[in-house]
Amino acid sequence: MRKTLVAASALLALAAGPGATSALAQQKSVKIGFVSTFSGPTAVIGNDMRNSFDLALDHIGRKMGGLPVEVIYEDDQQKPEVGLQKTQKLIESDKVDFVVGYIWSNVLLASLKPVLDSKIFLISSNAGPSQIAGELCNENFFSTSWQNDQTPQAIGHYMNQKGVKTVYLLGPNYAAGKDMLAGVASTFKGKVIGQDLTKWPDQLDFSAELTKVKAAKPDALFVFYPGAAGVQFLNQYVQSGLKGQVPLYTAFTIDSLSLPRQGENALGIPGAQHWVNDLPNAANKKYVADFKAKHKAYPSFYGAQSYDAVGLINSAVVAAKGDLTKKDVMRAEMRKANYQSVRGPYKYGNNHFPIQNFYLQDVVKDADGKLTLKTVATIIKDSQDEHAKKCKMKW
Amino acid sequence: MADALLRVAELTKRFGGVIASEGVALDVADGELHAIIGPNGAGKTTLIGQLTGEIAPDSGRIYFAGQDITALPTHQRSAIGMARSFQITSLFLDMTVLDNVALAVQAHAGHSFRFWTPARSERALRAPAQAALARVGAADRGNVVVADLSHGEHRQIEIAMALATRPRLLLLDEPMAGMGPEESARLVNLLRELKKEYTILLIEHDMEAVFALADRISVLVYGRVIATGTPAAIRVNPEVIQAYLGEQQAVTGHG
Amino acid sequence: MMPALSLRNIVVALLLLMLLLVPVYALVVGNNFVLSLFTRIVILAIAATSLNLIMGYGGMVSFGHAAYLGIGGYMVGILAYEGILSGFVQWPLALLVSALIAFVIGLLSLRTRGVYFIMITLAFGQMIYYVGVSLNRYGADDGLTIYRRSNFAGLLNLSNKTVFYYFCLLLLLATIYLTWRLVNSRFGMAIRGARSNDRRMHAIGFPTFRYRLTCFVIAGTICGLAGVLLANHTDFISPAVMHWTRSGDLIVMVVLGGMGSLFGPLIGTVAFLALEEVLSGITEYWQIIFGPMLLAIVLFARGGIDGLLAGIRRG
Amino acid sequence: MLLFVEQFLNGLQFGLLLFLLAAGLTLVFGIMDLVNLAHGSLYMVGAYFAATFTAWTGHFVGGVLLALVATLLVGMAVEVIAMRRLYGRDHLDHVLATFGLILFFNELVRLIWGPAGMNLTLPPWLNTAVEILPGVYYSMYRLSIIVVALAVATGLYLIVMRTRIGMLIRAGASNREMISALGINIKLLYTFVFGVGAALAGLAGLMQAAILTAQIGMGENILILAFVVIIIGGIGSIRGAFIAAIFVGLIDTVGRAFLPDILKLALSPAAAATAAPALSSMLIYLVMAIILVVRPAGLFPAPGSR
Repeated sequence: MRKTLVAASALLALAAGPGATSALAQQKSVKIGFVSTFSGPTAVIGNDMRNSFDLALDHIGRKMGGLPVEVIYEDDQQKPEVGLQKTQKLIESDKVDFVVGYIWSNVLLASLKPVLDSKIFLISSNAGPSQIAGELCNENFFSTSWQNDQTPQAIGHYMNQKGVKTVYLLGPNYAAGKDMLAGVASTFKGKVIGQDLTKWPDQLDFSAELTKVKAAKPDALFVFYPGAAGVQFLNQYVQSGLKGQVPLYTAFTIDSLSLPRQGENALGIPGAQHWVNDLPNAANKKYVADFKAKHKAYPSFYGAQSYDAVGLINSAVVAAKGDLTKKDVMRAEMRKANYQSVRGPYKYGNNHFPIQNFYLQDVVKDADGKLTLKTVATIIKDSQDEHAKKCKMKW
Repeated sequence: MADALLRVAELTKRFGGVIASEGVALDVADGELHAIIGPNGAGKTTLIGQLTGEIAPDSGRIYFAGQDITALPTHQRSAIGMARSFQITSLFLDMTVLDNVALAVQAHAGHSFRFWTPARSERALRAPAQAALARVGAADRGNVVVADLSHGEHRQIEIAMALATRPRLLLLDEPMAGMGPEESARLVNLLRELKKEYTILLIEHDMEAVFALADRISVLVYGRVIATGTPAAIRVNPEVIQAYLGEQQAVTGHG
Repeated sequence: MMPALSLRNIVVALLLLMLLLVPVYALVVGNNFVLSLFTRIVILAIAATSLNLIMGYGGMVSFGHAAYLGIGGYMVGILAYEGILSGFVQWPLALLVSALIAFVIGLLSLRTRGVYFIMITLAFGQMIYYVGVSLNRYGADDGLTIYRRSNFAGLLNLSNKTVFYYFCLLLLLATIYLTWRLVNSRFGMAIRGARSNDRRMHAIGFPTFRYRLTCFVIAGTICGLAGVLLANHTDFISPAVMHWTRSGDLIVMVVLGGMGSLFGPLIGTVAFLALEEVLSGITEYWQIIFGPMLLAIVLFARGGIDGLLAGIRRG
Repeated sequence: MLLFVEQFLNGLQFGLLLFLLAAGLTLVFGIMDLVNLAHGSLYMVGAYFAATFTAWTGHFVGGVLLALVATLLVGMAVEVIAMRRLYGRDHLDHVLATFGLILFFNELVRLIWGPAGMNLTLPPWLNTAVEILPGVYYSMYRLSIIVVALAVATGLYLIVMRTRIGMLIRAGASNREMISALGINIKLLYTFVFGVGAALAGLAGLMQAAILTAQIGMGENILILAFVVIIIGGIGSIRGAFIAAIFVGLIDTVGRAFLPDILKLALSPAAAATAAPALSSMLIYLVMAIILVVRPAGLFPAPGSR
């Protein structure tokens, strides 16, 4: 009887987690919760984000405004409700001061309400769904990445520059996929002669769609297939014999994480990005060099955005001189984007999404013969997303 | 002859090329104990399947108390008074004996869309079930889980369940299968008692029992009824003797 | 229900006591997450209990039961999105729709048996999942954030975490009580008979289809209620809760706790989520332990935890 | 027309791949009465083995053969260690136990090969397109999948219909007691059948790996489809699995290829664009539900199966 009681209270204590004991220890450190995907195939992305976040903390000596930094990483398993649950844990149990991370739009959207309800700063270092850029914009939400439409719009511009007249659009059937295709269509001046949305994430065989592309004979093919799907798509694009017939344009399909597995297939395929590993600013050079030295690989844009999140938070904590209750001071500082971003200087729009340049990237071989991404041109300068107009926030 | 309670006319059933029933005709008079015998593979199981509605015949008709029941589903045949015991014991193994029999009572005590009152405390279900158990001599076994019973007891419960549905006709499918001589003898006595109250269609291998109990016997061979008559008539029927030569030396043979 | 002082009854009593005291504990240590976690456990336990009704007592292994979580949740989410916040409208409508869909699925699925039944319920579950994915107006696979919880005209404030928790707990206990009444009633006996030996049920005169269908609808409706609660708890609903792996989780919870046992699903839900929590704390590769554990439970503890506690083997 | 030919081949190729997976599943199901959700894990293991062995030996065919043998051995080991204890148990027990195995295999693969997945690189002679009709080019590799799978299907048919082992297999599917009456070592037969099923799944997995790459969890979604196939075909029936697999493969491909255009005839373009992907995702499940409603035991119920 006694034993079971002990067991029951042990279960309770266990559920309570470490936060139960450290509830009052708050002011002695800056507590950051980091939510990303650390299990399943997309753990590759989460790990890259974590590695970059860690590296950035090392670069500032793991202290912000004199306070030590404590980070709690949580795995969202790429599931919205798990992400939500982990976010709630970070807020209610660990009592963090910042919540950072989020690869997936749907996980971010699910987790948004509890963070903002508790007036904690939420820094998205990847996901940028249109709702949060528009009507759901919030004074405590900041993005260090981009809004979903921006990158494909840049590609639309680029195709105009290349004189493309007809395009076929291909992407997965989920919100970001639809945003991407709509983004391209909004700036592309030629004709969209075909479009397919494929089942996500189940469908990995694109034979039927590629056959349709072949039959439609467009000037160009645009695709958005993030993560492993990008590897699989390129494989099939090449096997179908389309490479050489219909030029491919991409967004978030070729990055430093997928490139080693895409290999030669990716050579010469352009994409748009707000950050490329060879951007020639000092912060970026230090970041890429140290990352390569430590992890023997190039960082990805996911990593770069996470690296920047540390810079952004640090600027806020320093401005508030370590007094984390001064939310207004911290918010005002973050709005200035007053830190050394690895993408170079940028500004924040009224919706707290960056107004930034977009570059054309190409796949080339580096000095060691390793495949890497290279900036070819600036497609568009100081791009701001359309949804900012729908955001009522003014400052 | 009294009115036929069960009448089967020209019943035919084929499985692929195999004929299981061919123009079977059968009359079971009210109050009689009618036995069906036949060598293995004669189509007895198929016939009982059609009588209970588990197998749909290709052609032919089945009448019960004057009503055409050929297309009636199994549970409705039970509702109008046809009860059946299974050759291979088919009970609710994870329930107690009394629960088993009470379910059979419940099936005939109106619909079962009653969601609240505990069924195990309903006298209207338990008392008749207990009575049926007593009838087959298993009154003291009510609280035993069926899976823990012996084979012979299973056969008893089979019959108790059939009785609990308050039938007019009992279809007993080889009730003595797998029983020892002592158990068989007890069952023969029980059937002799039941015979006074119920019309019974008995399908049985045990010839001694059949000839001791039956008012009339039908002989099924290769899906056809080759003869129907009193035990005395069947015993001397040359066709029957012919059909059984391969299997048993003589129909009258003991054992 | 004899309150004998067996190990199993003591554990159940302690579990209930613990559930009653969770908000007190959360208050004392100032940690609301415990409350969130246990609210989730209680809600999932309602869903598991409803699955146990058809699976444990009725022998209908539904591999698409999570669909009703989504249906209940989406009814709340969609109505809230369209500006209808009254719980007096949302809840009955959600239950009604869950019941209707369960009726249609049951009507078609219950014609099949065994693995065919498992697979056809899976197919229907997946169809509903893809309906959720294609609801563009309601966020498609991004899901739908619910900005305001169901409003009960001041009678019940669901936004108060403690109130909401006790409300869910009350509904769980009501569900378990309902299950207890149900499975011991005439209806329950008919359902259990159909699970044990459907052929015999027909032979003794039961038209079992209608009872099994009714049971299927009751379970779907209760799971729809769990969906309503879940949506109000997370302020969010997405197709992900309807994915087939979620239905698999529910099955695991029921079997882990003990099929055909009243408190089994509750025990199973607590154990499932606690195991997940403990094991994932030990190693990132926690499923390499959890997987074989499931296998071991199947091989050596067929009655689940409840069966182990009761010290008897179930069929 | 040319479009149609090519889409037909796409569907055929996908269907045949499903058949390889479904064949093992339906054999194990029909003979041992075992629901094996972990069949998809063997598919995944085959893919990873092939990627590893081809990279290791530097030889595509050699690597593939090694991978097949390795998957066969893994399958037999799984049978001896775990599956053997599940025979005669409830189907629910099977679902649960093999669900546990899926989790185990996924984590094991992640532990061994990492989370990123692996490529299976094709040799140049497979990585091209061939002219199958005047003016119609088709992927050489997809064409070889069709050829290999057809050859395996024929071989399976011959084994099941013409040989002593096949007779045992057919006997097992319809009458479990008969095998033991024949004095055959059932344990050995079961281990063998399970191993062959595993190798077939591995073959499907490694062929798919060259197109889709080897990924953790790659077996789960396609496993559901393979189950759909054996359910539609009737459990235990190789012939049913074959026909149903081609059927499902074609429906899936044709749905993706032509549904948007078909829907445009009835709906506005915007409505068609949203409805088509949703409907084509549901299509297979819809078809399965309809078939089961009409024929509750599938199209070709195997004799003796319930």
